[in-house]
Amino acid sequence: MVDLSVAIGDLRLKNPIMPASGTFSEELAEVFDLERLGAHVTKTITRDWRDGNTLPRVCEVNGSMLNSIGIPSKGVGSFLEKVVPFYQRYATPLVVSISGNTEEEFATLCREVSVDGVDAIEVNISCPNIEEDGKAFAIRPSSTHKVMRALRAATDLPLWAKLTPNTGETSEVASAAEEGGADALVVANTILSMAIDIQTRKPKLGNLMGGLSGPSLKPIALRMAYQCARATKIPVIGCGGIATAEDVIEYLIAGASAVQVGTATFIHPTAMVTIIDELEAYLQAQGLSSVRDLIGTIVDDGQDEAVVFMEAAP
Amino acid sequence: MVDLSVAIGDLRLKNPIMPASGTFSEELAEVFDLERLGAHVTKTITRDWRDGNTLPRVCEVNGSMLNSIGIPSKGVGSFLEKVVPFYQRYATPLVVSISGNTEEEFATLCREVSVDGVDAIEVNISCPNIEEDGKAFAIRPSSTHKVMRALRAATDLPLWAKLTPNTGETSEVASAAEEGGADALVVANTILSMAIDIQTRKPKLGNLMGGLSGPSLKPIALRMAYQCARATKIPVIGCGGIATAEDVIEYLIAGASAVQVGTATFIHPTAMVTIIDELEAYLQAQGLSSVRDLIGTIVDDGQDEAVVFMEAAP
Amino acid sequence: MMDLKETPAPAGEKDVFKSFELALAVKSNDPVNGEYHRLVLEAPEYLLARCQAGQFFHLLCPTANGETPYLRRPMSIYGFYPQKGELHFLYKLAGAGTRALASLTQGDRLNVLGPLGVPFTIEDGWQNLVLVARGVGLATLAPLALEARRLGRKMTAICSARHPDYLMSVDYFRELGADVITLTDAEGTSGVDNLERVIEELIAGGRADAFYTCGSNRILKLLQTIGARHGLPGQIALEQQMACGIGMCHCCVRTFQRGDKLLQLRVCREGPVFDMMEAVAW
Amino acid sequence: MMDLKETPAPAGEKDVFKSFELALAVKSNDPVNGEYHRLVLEAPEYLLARCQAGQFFHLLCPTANGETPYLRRPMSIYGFYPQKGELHFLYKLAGAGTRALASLTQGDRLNVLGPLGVPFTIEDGWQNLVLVARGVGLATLAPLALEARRLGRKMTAICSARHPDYLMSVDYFRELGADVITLTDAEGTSGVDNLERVIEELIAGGRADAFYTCGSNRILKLLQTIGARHGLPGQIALEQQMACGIGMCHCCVRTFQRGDKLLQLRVCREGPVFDMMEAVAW
Ligand SMILES: Cc1cc2nc3c(=O)[nH]c(=O)nc-3n(C[C@H](O)[C@H](O)[C@H](O)COP(=O)(O)OP(=O)(O)OC[C@H]3O[C@@H](n4cnc5c(N)ncnc54)[C@H](O)[C@@H]3O)c2cc1C
Ligand SMILES: Cc1cc2nc3c(=O)[nH]c(=O)nc-3n(C[C@H](O)[C@H](O)[C@H](O)COP(=O)(O)OP(=O)(O)OC[C@H]3O[C@@H](n4cnc5c(N)ncnc54)[C@H](O)[C@@H]3O)c2cc1C
Ligand SMILES: Cc1cc2nc3c(=O)[nH]c(=O)nc-3n(C[C@H](O)[C@H](O)[C@H](O)COP(=O)(O)O)c2cc1C
Ligand SMILES: Cc1cc2nc3c(=O)[nH]c(=O)nc-3n(C[C@H](O)[C@H](O)[C@H](O)COP(=O)(O)O)c2cc1C
Ligand code: FES
Ligand code: FES
Repeated sequence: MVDLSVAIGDLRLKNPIMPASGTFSEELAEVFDLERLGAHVTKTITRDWRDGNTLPRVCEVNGSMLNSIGIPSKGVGSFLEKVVPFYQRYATPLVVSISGNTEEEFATLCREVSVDGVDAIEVNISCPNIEEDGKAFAIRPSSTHKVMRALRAATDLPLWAKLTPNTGETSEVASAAEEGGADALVVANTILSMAIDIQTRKPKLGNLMGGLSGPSLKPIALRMAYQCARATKIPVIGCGGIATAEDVIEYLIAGASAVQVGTATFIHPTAMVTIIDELEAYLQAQGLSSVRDLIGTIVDDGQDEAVVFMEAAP
Repeated sequence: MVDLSVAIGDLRLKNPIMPASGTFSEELAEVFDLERLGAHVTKTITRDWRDGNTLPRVCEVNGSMLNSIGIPSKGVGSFLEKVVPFYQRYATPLVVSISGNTEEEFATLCREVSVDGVDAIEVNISCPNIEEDGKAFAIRPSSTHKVMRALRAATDLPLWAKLTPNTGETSEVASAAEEGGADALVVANTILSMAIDIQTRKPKLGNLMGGLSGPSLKPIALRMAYQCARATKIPVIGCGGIATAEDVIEYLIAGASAVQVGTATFIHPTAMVTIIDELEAYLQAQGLSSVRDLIGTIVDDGQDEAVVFMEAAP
Repeated sequence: MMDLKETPAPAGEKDVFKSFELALAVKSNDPVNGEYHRLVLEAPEYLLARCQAGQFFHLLCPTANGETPYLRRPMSIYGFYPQKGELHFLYKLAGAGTRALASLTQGDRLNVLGPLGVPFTIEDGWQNLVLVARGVGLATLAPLALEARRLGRKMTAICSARHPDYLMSVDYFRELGADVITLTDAEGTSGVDNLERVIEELIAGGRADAFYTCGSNRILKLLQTIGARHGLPGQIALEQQMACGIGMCHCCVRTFQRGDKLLQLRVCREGPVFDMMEAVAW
Repeated sequence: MMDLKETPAPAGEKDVFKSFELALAVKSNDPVNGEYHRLVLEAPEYLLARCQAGQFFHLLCPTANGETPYLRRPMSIYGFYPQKGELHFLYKLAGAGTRALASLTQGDRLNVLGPLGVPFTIEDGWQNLVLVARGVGLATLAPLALEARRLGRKMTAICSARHPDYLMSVDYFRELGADVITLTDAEGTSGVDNLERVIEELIAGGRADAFYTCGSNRILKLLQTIGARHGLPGQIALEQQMACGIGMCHCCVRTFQRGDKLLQLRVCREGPVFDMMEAVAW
C-alpha cells in the first residue's frame, strides 16, 4: 500500500488532489463520489450579491481556454446556509475561497466564513484592489503583504493565498504572503489573455479579456510553483494545466505539496479520480511508499534562482 | 492589387511580416528569398563575446516550446563586419536587436550599431538590469523609462522597445517606453516557464527555466499588444505565437501595425512567405484595398481597459 | 491523453450517479442531408434508462483534420432506445467540433458525458401539444414526440426550414401520429405572420394546450405573445455556449424574468428546458 | 494548420536554394526489426541531386496516437536514389516523434526540410576507409559507403550492435564491396578493447587511411586515441537536439577543440559531420 496523504500545514489531506476554485461545485457529486478527493475547494465568493460578467464568458484557444466568468455570487449568507452544509456531509476537508475589493471587505468576509465545517480559507488575492490602482493585490509584494496581514488578523483558520501569474515578482510576492501570515500558497490563478474573432472583429469574450487556463498555462504555473517553493518555507499547492498524473508528478517534483485541478475537470469530469488512481499506480510501479517522497526532489544542482532568472531572459 | 505596406513611424515596410529576433539569420536565405519580408531583424547581440547557456537549450511543451538559448554573441565588432554587410545586399530594412545589462553598456552598444545599413534598432529591454535587482528593465515602468532615455540619447535611428510578458504592468511599461523615446513597441518576448523530466527529475532546460514561445503564448501576447496599442500612440509590432495569416489578422485588428514571426519559422521555415501570400489573398477576398484597413479595427465598444482588467480578475 | 474508460463508475455507482463519462462505440454516423448528420452510439442500458426528452449530452469531439476541439460540445438527445441499446444525436455542421464529429466512423469511440440538464415535462392537463421547431431544433423535440405518443397525447408538429429539402424528421413525427405542418422559406410560408395564423387556427380548433419549442428568438417572441394572449403555457429548450455542462462554471447563463425579478440561470443546469413565458428573448 | 505545399519554390528557385520545405509522399514505411523502421519517400530529382552522404533532413512528424510532436526531428539521409526518385531514412523508435513517424503509411505525406548540414568528405589520399558504427549510426554511414564505392575506395565496415539480430545494413555494406566485421554485446566482441585490437590490425595491414564514425562517445574516444597514436584522420557525425535545423537558434551546439581554443559549433550548421580529432568527447 502506498501512502498518498500529504500535509498542508496542520491540515492532513488523504491525497494531494483537489479541485481548483471555480471549476468545482456540488453538482459534480452527481458524476463521482466527492469523498475520493483530498479536499473540496469552492468557487470564490464575495460578501454581497454579484452578477458576473458579460457573455460570452468562455472561449477556446489552441487546446486551452479563456474565461471571464467574473464572480457571480449569491453573497455570504446564502453560501453559509446552503453550500457549507452540503460539504459537511463529507469527511473531506472544505476549503472556502473568498475575495474582496478592499482590505476591510476582504477581512470581514474572512471572519464571516470562519465557521464550523470550514477547514481552511483560500484567499483569492488575484482579485483587484480598488483602494490602489485596481491591480490585483498579488501583483505587488507590498499590497500582498498588507492584505495578508489584515486577513491573518481576521481568522484562526489556515489561510491559503492564491497568487496570480500576472506579475514579474513571483518570488517576492510569495515571500510577502508568507510574512503576511499565509499558511500555504496556491500557485497559480489564470493569466490575463485575449482572443479576437476575425470575422466579427469582436473579442471572443464579452469582457474583452479573460484568464488563460488549461495546458498552455502549465509551464508558466509550474515555474511559479518552483519559484514559490524555493522562496518560502510554507507548502505550495500547484495549479495550472494539470490534466494527468504525470502533470501532478511534475509539480510535486518542482516542490508542490499538493495540486489543484481546474479546467481538466471540464474536459473529463472524472479527471481527478483518474489522476488519483494513476498516481497511486505510478508510486507502486516506482517502488515509492509515499507520495511525499516526490515533493521537492527536483535535481537542480542548487542553481541559484536569481541568477537563473537573469540568464533566462532572452 | 492590394496594398500590404505599413508604416512604423518613418520607416515604410512593404508588408507587415518580419522575423522575431533570435529566430532568424542569414542561413534562411538558403531556403527562400529574404527580400520577400517586410524587414529583417537580427538576433540580439551584446557588446562583448558571450557563450550562451547550458544545454539542453530547448524543449517541447504541449505544442509549443521553451528555450534558454541565452545570447551567444560574437560581439559588436564581428557583427558590424559580417552581419550588417550581408543584409545590405537586400533593399529590405534591417533592424538590429541589442541588449545590455547596464544602462551605459546598453547605450554604448546602441551608439555603436547606429551605422549605415541599419534602419532601426530593436532594444531588447526584456534583459536583466544588473544595476537594480536583476529583473528585466521592462518589468517596471521606472526602469523602462530610465533605460529608454539613455538609449534615446545614444542614437537618431528609430528605436523599437521589445517588452516582456513577465510583468503585471504592461500598459504602464508601454507608456514609460513611449515617454522615454521609443518609436515603436515590439510586444512581446517570451514568458518565463519551466518543464521537468519526471524520469530524471531534472529540469528539461539546462538553465532550469526558459521562455515559452509558440501557440501557447499567443493569447497572452495578443492581450499585451492590445493593451499597448490603447496605452500609447506609437506603433505596436505584435509578436507571440503567430503561425498563420489568421493570427496576423487577429493582431492587426487588436491594434498592431506589423508583426514578428518567431517559433513558427522553426516548424515551417517558409512560414513567413506563406503568411504574406495568404494575407494578400485574404484582403483580396474581403475586398480590402490595404492591410492598413485592418489595424486597430477591434469592435470593443470603447470598454475601458482599466475596468476590464479589474473585472477580468477571476 | 487520458485513457477513455468504458465504465468509470463501479457497479454499485450506477445507481447513485445521475450522469456518466463514458466512451461509447459508434454504430453509424451518416449524413441526413447536406448539413445534418445522424450519429448512433452503442450505449449501456443503465445510461439509456436515465435519459429523458430535452436532456443533452456533452460530447468530447475527437482530433480530426488537424484540429483538436478542446471544450466539449453540447448536443440534445435525438433518440434513446433501451431495447436496441442506442443513443442518437442529430447534428448540424457548424465549426471545428461538429466537423470532427463528422469524421467518426463505425467502431470509433466517442467520449460522452450525460445525460445532463432538465428534461421537458408534459403536464397532466396538456392533451394537445404543439411542437414548433426549425433546423436542429427538431432533434431536441423528437424524443418529446415519442414520449407524448407514449402518454397518448395529441400532437401537431410545425416544422420550419429554409427549403423543403431540409425538413427533417417530418416522417418521424407523422409515424408518431402527429399532424405535421411544414413551413419553408423557399415557399414563403415560414414568416412570423403565417406562423401566427397557423397557430391561431390550432388554438381556435382546440388543438393547442401547450407549446414546445427551441432555439429561435423569433419563434419564442411569437409564442410568448400568443401564450400571453390566450393564457397558454409552454416550454423552450435553449442553447448557450458551455464549458463544464454540469453547473460548475457559470458560463452558460441566460436571463429570465420571474415575477418582476430578472434572474441569470444556467442553461446546462436549470435548463436547457425552461418555462417559455419566463425566457427573456435576446 | 498550414497547408503542406508540394513545391514551395517556383521553378527558378530550385537552382538558387540549398534546402527545401516539401511535403513528400510516402512510398513505404516498414519495420526492419523490432526497433528500426525504414521510411522511403518519393522525392523530386532536384532535391535528390542536392543530397550528400552525412547530411540530414528535418522531419515534421505527424499527429498520431493523440500526440502532436511540435518541433521537427533530425534524421540522417540513409539513402538517396535520383534514378528511382527515392529518399530513404532509417530510424529507431525513441519517443513521440519517431512513434508518430512509424504511423505513416503509403500515400501519406511527410513534410521534410533539407538537405541540411555539412556532408562527409573523402579526401583524395584516403584510399582505405574504415567505417565504425553502432545502431542507427549505420544509417548515417550507408550513403558514405555508396559514395566510397563510386570513388573506387576500399572499405572496412565495423558494425557493432547489442545482438546479431540488430546488425543492420551488413549485407548492404558487403554488396558495396566492403569488408564487414561484426561485433556484438551478446557475443562479447563489442568491447572497447576488442575494437581497439581489430582496428590496430587494420592499421597494421595498411587498411586504414581514415576513419568515419557517428554518435558514440566511447568509440569517439577510442578513435581519437588511435588517430593520435598513428596520425590518422577521421570524421564523425554528431547528434544534438535541434529546433530550427538551419543555424538560426543556436540550441544544437557542441564543444570542439581547435588548437588551444574551445569552440561552440552548431551541429546543424557547422556539422553534423566534424573533424574527428576536434570533437570533444562528452
Ligand atoms: C443544450 C444544447 C443542445 C444542443 N443540441 C444540438 C443538437 O441536437 N444538434 C445540433 O446540431 N446542435 C445542437 N446544439 C448546438 C451545438 O452545441 C453547437 O452547434 C456546437 O457546439 C458547435 O460546435 P462547433 O465546434 O462545430 O462550432 P464552433 O462555432 O466552432 O464552436 C465554437 C464554440 O462555441 C460553442 N457553440 C457554437 N454554437 C453553439 C450553440 N448553438 N450552442 C452552444 N454552444 C455553441 C461551441 O460549443 C464551441 O465551444 C445544442 C446546444 C445546446 C446548448
Ligand atoms: C543530425 C542527426 C541525425 C540523426 N539521424 C538519425 C537517424 O538516421 N536515425 C535515427 O533513428 N535517429 C537519428 N537521429 C536521432 C533522432 O533525431 C532522434 O532519435 C529523434 O529526434 C527522437 O525523437 P522522438 O520524438 O522520437 O524522441 P524524444 O526523446 O521524445 O524526443 C524529445 C526531443 O529530443 C530530441 N532528441 C531526442 N533524442 C535525440 C537525438 N539522439 N538527437 C537529436 N535530438 C534528439 C527530439 O528531436 C525531440 O526534440 C539523428 C539526430 C541528429 C541530430
Ligand atoms: C471557469 C473558471 C472559473 C474560475 N473561477 C475562479 C475563482 O472563482 N476563483 C479563483 O481563485 N480561481 C478561479 N479560476 C482559476 C482556477 O481556479 C485555476 O487557478 C486556473 O484555472 C488554472 O488551473 P487549470 O489550468 O487547471 O484550470 C477559474 C478558472 C476557470 C477556468
Ligand atoms: C530560440 C529563441 C531565441 C530567441 N532569442 C531572442 C533574442 O535574442 N532576442 C529577443 O528579443 N527575443 C528572442 N526570442 C524571442 C522571440 O523573438 C519572440 O519574442 C518569441 O519567441 C515569441 O514569438 P513566437 O511565439 O512567434 O516565437 C527568442 C525566441 C526563441 C524561440
Ligand atoms: S456550462 Fe458550466 S455552468 Fe453551465
Ligand atoms: S538547430 Fe537551430 S541552430 Fe542548430
